[in-house]
Amino acid sequence: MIRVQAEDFDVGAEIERLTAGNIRVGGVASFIGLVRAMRPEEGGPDGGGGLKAMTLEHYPGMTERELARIEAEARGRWPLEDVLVIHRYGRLEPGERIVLVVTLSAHRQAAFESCAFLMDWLKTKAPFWKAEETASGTSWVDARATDTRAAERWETSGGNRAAE
Amino acid sequence: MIRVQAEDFDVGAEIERLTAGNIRVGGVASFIGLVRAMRPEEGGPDGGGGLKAMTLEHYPGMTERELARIEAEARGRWPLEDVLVIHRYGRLEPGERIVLVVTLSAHRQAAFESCAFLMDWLKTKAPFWKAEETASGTSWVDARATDTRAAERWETSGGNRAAE
Amino acid sequence: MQDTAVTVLYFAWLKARTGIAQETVAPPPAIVTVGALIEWLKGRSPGHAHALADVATVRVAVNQEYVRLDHPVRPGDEVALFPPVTGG
Amino acid sequence: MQDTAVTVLYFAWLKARTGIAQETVAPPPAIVTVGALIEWLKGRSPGHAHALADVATVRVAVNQEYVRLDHPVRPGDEVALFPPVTGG
Repeated sequence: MIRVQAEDFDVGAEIERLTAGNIRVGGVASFIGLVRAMRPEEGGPDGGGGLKAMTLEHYPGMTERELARIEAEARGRWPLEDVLVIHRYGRLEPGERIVLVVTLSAHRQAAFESCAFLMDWLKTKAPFWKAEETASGTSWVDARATDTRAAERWETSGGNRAAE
Repeated sequence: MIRVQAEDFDVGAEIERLTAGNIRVGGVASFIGLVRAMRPEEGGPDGGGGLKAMTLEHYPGMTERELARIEAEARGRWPLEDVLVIHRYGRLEPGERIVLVVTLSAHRQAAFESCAFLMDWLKTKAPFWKAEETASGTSWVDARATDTRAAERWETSGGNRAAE
Repeated sequence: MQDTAVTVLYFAWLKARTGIAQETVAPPPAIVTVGALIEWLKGRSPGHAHALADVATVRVAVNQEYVRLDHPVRPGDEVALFPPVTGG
Repeated sequence: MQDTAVTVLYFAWLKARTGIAQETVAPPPAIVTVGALIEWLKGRSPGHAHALADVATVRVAVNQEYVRLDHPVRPGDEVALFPPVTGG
């Protein structure tokens, strides 16, 4: 299931809802992405600047389609009992939650791998853009080569170690 | 931080407590291990048997030492803001939580990898033993070769992709 | 003119540089690919020219599917232009 | 005899087979390694012999640290014998 929303989410309640009553689940992997403060070398507090807020813009309609496609891909690659992806948009301050991915499977490797896969693909395929607001103004965040490389590892390996 | 206890834990409350006020955290990875029902090929409902409960025995004192050592190893390998491992012991029925691992870092790869690492090492080093209770009696669970292999990948690779 | 209309959406710094979130344009019949459409859009304003100056940094979706520059553009299409994504 | 005492703990099926969770034993002075101690423990009862029959399936900790069979055993040590772990 995927949700794109401005509102915050309740991690404990979401995980509880997903697991309740499903005794086929042996492992639940989750990832929460948060707005973090900049470090000094990134222009954080000691280096001047400092992140005041992050604004996430997205492409309504296409975002939901891409996330649904990514979820379907994960379900095709791993034997999953359930999947949840929640991604927020709008203005978020340091410490606020941006994204939640939860995967449930009989086995832990399937849960772990599919959760990492979903985050990697989401970061490189879902149409979201971050703008950083600092004392010196607002600027769009550049895409990171490390995110592209992280996503590429799933293209080459197939990544389904859980089938062992 | 590590905790070995008979009582259940509240995943949402634990994650909230770990993240609250720490704006250096960009990613929180977590894993929850649950008692799952047996599948038919494992002697589950359709194959006769069916898991009634799992009893976890442990070695008080050594368990805490080993978990603390595993936590220290993870903190040495990845730049982590915080780590939580909770492992229960005693009699647990299908659907009940067994273990919680939560890792917090500035970056998602460090959080993901350290969380998987902690689970893999915990499964092969922490002195816990599971006994399965079915209609046909109680039997001790054998160690799985896949768990040993999962743990071994951290011996050879170093596994610190987050340093890229 | 309505029968050749294409809706163009701009996101992130493409929106900031063009000053436009969405516009409906009517390119000449010779414009049949995404690449040609982008070249043609550059002539609409200095903001468009600035936003689309380096096409290597622009990602394109047609009707909400990622496409390459040789993808066809047809009347009625929704063409979105945006930078590499940075969510998550 | 107290000065040669070693505490031995059994877990999981080693506990079930010996019927003992913890015992204090006083091995003869010639028993100076974990391996020798295990061989000596086998003589204590048929349950001990059964539990320790295949030493390859037994893991050992001395004073709560994993050790191998050639590890020394000294008076006052806590020696734990258990199967490969299956937690998590």
